[in-house]
Amino acid sequence: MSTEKLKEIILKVLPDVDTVIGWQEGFDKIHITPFFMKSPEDAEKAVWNSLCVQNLAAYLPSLKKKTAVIVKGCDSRTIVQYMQEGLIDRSNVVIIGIPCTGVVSVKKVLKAVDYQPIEDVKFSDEKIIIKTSKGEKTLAIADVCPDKCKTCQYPTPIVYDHLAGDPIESTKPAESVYEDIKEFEKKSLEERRDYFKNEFDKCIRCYACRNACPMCVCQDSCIAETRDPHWITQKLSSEEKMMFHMIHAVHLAGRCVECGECERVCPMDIPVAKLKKKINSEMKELFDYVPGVNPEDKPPMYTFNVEEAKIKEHKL
Amino acid sequence: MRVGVFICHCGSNIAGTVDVARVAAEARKIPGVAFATNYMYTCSEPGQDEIKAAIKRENLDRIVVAACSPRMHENTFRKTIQKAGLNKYFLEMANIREHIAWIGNDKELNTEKAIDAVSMAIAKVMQNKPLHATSFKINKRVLVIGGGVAGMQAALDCADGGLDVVLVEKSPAVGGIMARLDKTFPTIDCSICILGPKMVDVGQHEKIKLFAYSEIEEIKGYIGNYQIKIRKKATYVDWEKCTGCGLCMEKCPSKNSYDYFNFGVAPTKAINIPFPQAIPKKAKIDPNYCRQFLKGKCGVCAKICPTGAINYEMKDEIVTEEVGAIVVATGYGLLDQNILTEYGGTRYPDVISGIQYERLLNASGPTSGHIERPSDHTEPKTIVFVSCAGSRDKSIGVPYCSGFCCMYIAKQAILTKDHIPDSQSYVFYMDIRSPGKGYDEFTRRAQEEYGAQYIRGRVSKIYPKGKKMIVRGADTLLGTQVEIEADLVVLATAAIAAEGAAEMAEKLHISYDTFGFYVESHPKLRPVETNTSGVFLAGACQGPKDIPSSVGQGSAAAAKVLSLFSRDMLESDPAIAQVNTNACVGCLKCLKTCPFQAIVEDTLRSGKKVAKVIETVCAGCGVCTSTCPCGAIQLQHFTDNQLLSEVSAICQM
Amino acid sequence: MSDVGTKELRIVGFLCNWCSYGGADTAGVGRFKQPTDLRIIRVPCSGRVDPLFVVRALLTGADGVLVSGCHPRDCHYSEGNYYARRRLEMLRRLLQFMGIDEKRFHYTWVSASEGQKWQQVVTDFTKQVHELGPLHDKKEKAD
Amino acid sequence: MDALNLTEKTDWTFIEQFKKESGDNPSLCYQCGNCTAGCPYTHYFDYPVSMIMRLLQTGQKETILNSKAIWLCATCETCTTRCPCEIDVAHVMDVLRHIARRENKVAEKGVKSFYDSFLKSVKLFSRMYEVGMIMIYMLRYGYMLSAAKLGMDIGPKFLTRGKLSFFPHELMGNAEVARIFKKYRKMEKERAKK
Amino acid sequence: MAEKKYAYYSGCSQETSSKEYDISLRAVMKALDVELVEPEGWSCCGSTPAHTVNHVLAAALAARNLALVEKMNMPVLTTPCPSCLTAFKEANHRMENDSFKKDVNSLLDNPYNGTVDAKSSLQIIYEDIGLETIASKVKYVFTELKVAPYYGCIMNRPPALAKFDDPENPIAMDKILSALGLNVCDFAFKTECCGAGYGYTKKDMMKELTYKVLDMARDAGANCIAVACPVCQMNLDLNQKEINKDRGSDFNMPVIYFTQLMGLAFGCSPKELAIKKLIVNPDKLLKNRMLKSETDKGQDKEKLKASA
Repeated sequence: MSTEKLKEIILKVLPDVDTVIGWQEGFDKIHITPFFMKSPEDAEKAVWNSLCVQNLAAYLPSLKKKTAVIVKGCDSRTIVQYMQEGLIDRSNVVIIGIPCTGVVSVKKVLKAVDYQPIEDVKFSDEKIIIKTSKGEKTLAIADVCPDKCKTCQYPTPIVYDHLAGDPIESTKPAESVYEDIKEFEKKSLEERRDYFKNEFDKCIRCYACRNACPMCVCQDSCIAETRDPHWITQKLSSEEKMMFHMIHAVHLAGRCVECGECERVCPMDIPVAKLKKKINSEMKELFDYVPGVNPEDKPPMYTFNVEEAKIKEHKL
Repeated sequence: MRVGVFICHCGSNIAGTVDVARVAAEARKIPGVAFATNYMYTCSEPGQDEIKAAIKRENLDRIVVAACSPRMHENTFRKTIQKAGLNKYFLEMANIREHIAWIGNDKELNTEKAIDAVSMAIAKVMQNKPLHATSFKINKRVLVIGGGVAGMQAALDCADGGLDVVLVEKSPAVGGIMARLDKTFPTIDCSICILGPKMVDVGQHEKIKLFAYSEIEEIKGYIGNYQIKIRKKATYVDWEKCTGCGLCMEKCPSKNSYDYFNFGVAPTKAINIPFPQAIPKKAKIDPNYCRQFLKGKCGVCAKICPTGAINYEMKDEIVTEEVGAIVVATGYGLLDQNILTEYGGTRYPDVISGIQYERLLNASGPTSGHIERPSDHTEPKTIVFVSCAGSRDKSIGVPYCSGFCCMYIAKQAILTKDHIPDSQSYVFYMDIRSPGKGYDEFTRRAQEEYGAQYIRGRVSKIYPKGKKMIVRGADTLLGTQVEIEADLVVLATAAIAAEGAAEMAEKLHISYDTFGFYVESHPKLRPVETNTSGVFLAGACQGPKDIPSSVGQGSAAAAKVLSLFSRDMLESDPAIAQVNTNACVGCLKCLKTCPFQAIVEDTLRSGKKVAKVIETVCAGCGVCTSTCPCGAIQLQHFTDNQLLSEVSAICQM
Repeated sequence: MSDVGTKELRIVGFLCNWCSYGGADTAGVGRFKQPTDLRIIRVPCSGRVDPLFVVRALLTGADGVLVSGCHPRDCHYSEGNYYARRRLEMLRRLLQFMGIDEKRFHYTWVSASEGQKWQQVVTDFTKQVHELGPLHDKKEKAD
Repeated sequence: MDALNLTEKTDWTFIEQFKKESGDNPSLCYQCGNCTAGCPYTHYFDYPVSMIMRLLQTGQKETILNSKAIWLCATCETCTTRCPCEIDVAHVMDVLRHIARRENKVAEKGVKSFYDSFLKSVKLFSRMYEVGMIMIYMLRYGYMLSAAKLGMDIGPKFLTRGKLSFFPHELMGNAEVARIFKKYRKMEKERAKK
Repeated sequence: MAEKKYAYYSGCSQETSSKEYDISLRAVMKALDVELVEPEGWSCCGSTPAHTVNHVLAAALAARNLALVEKMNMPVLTTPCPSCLTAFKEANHRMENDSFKKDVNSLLDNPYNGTVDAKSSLQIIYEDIGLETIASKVKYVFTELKVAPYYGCIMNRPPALAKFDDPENPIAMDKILSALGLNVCDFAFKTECCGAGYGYTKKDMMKELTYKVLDMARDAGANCIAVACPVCQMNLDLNQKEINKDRGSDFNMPVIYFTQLMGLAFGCSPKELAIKKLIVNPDKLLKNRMLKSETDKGQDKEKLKASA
């Protein structure tokens, strides 16, 4: 899955589309940014490595013209979910898939090098070598990857028109996906309540998590900011912060594709995705549903069964 | 904003356990409240006048009435404030009677609770917006589903009232169960003789368009404007050409077709006219038995038909009709005897169901009215009737009483004696249910004049011994087990919901109970209405019924339709969903969850894709509002802000 | 009611207009005595109940929330309660995860004729919430 | 005969005791008589099954506990299978026997002795051992003659076919089985104290 | 290695008075390649006498055996005897209640967790092995036999507990016997009680009921009865002479275990199936047997004739 192969595909696709969305180098070696390619010259600058963290699929619903997008396995679930919800016209999208063995959490890398300015970044099999003024540091990618990569079930995109590389199978057991949720549930009610209170209290309501979320379709109409309806006030209290995160979680019920963008962009390091992951684990349990996996599925909150096999009436 | 608050004493109903004066005093303290008072009977005429006067005097623009349940008097007070010049949606009611005064004795706690209830109503009314109904035209045609006696009655009454009627009947002829009965209780008059003229009327009435052997495929629309798709099932006979001469039936070589009309008492031909009085009197081929269909060769009927009506290539046809109201008269079904394994199920030919016996008694039935045992065609001398064969039996899911069996068993016992004077009938019963005019006297006659032996107890087992059927039951009055050596056993099988009742209810959007019977709008005061406006019920589809009740309901449903159609325009309820196109992002999740398909995709002039509500279809459930992530679609009168204001009125930390 | 004891707690009920609100009316007409903690908000259908109303109530002062609609198959709008069932079941599990005891939230089905069942639901749920005590430290919030 | 004064003679405590112990609700019975109609033993009963149900509904404790019917029920389950009200009638009869035993009211001593002998044999030999059981039964019931006749009826036919062994199977008693009976007695005693 | 394997509980009667049931069942299972494993040290299930005394005691006597099977890590226990079956099913059912379970386990040395399903051997043969397999094993067809299939009262009752076949008109044995190529009569008294429970204590009562069953079987045109319950077998087989004496009837109707009939059809020798242990001698009826292949041919011939 070399960058060369990717460029080849981009060049092949370009004449058919308005834009190809990929990645390019950012302001320093460790920051890669999204890249909207229009010409063969642009294509030359395209980059693919473990620092290509952004979920580029998130741009699709807002684009009208035919677009090609480069996606990792995890990002492809966003597209599948868009298809389920009818948010994109599949015939208007060209998907370039990239098999991926895991990306790097920039936050974790920066922490590992004590937030020193990065001078250079190199990769050598499954390792990342960071050069700062204090010298070189070699980190195993597995040690600095985001949590989602540790239990990744879809290293190869679920949907694609072109694949830059050979498909790879997941090596992670499927049961591992929600292990952290199960682990967390071992805490007492009080511990959990305190945990979320403390975490959400850190929130500065910058809405970065929402803005980065590919499934937050409301954009400027988000009810966290409207007066009609007026769901939450501007008061900076624990309750209002909690309310905001509950809105985000409930609106994503049965839709969160676990791309992790919300947590990646959170400036306060709040585990924003935890509630959504919990809901996902319940969607699996209740409806045997996993978001963003099968384009034919119906999101469970928008449908029902007259007899629900797994929902039992609760006794008082 | 100037809110007026009226606290009702309801005599001592409320004032007895709520300090109404204090509630009014507390209400006065709430910002926005300009006037608050308490009154003895707010719903009385002087009470309403008081509200109207206060609106004028105090210049009030919103009203809260704290009284009984809004389900009781919301409409009353809406009209009151409307008369005083306010939009009727500027009214809120606080239910301080049913939900407070009547369910607790602690006056202190009740008063606190009432203050909260009033605060919530005040908070909400301040969020209320004026709403205006729009009116639309009614299509004054009516669809009647089911051509049994109830459906025919409804159809004839509507047609005589000048309405165009579309009557859809599933089977090849109208008449339903009643057309199969021999005589009717308690007058012993011939069933088909009294029903026949009605059937003819239905067939000939210029206002009635009859679709026999047809089913409802799809129902779309709303009160005043329904679009109905009707599936005309293939009969393989062109009914335009068929004269009902019956030649085909005579010559048809497939003699072993199942006879639906006679409940399988005897076989019929693969091409048949169900019974001599059938309306329409047309032939129909049963492809499950027809040699042409099974073996690809025969064609006797096609050759013999003098008008060339036979068409083996015929396909189902879908036609569309537009109507403004629907009468559902789909009738009932009978329990499958096979479930009753202790009675042999259908193992023993001489254990038959009541309706089958009815066909044996009937002069136009397969035995020309001679009672004979299905097994050997001999005349039975000892006949045992078993009531509650499945009815009142929780263990098979029929806990209810089928209602009419006691009566028809008495009738059959009487008729049996008439047919076979030296016969003896036995009737096993648990209770005799005969609460109609002349009904109980009738069951007495069966015993007193016709000598039927009534045995109080259930039958436990029926089995053959030699040529006899042994019926083993209990006589609980004697306190013993009894056995009867019978020649024929007749089971009064339970009345159950018609086949496909649930699917039909889904198409109609009406509710049905766990047994599949349709649920009326109110068990006492709205017996033929459903919760879907424009859809009415008649007959046994609502629950087991005898003929007079079914006819009564048919007429009642017709009266409802005629009264509905006495207007030219209908007003739509403005408490429906409304889209804020500025906020709508066009994700169309609301479209997916709307139970009424009342939401469609729309494109604004700007090219923006948004959701759009079809006002006349929206029923106002609000599922869309709780689906929409951006609050762009709001159910009027129950908007997010209105409900949130109620929440905040009581949840303040 | 005496068996509940202690001070009243705040319980918010969302009742559908056609079944459960009617059921509560029926209970009233039958004079079926109930604890007084419950405050009822009338909604057209349980399908109208956005789970976020429940969240909002629990976050801003309610100690318990009750949602009641028509029995499955009996929804006045045919399907509203089916959506409610999925949403509210999801919410119930989420609340427990967040550290809000799932017993503080109950959703159920009561028809307009089930006055006695309504009495039972209110009595039992109020008792259940009282067993858990107040959700919020009211004193702290008073400042 | 005087009228049965139901105000005085309805034993409500008995009804409640029965309900609690059995978990069955006699009020479910609407007296259709199906149990009586199906019961193979009705002709031997002093009260047909449906009557037992009715006596139970009206709290006629003495009549029920002194009845032969509750002992002659063989638990063939016909009544339970056919009851339209889903009452486990055979279970009702079982629980009535339990109560009758406790209250020392046994109208059919022979039947009870047979059951006791059977269990005694199980306690001793851990499996039902027919010769042993019959011997215990004969001793207990005291009808040496009829029992000997019984033995004579069956004995020859069985012995010639190797169907009766005079010695119990190789597993001569099992301590755990005996302990079950011992612990059960203790449990019963403690219950009685309460 | 056998294809299927079950824990097997023969029951006390099968050790003595009904040995032939056990013997023939084992022979048939062997022929069907099913392994039966007996739990070591099994004891009486408690049967009817125990539940007339106390339900906890009854469940404990049954559960002791289920616990043995649980320890063997086997999910299903099969028993030929309907009485034992009912005892096990009742114990399982009642022990779904936690406090009842606690009481029962307090009487046991080794607690039982309720994980063993009890099924009759008839059910295993009908459902797990299946008619096709049975038919494929048939070697001989006994043309003289006209069989009334008799299930006894509690094989399928109460339905909520049995969860197998119809309680009023069961058909499992009918179908098995038909699969053996036998002539099966439509018998109305398949599940009527034969009165065996009172064989010792109320003989007259028992004889009356037994007479009815025999009479109905004869009425149905049967010349023998196939049974699945050891107590019924003993009762119907043993008392015919006495009933004849009392009533002047002339019953001489062999009462044969359905497993014996299966064994005979599969080609087992009468000795392997302990046919000799039956009291009413069936030898005369068993004399005429045909190779199945021949009967098939016969049928083919008839078909040919018919088509010609």
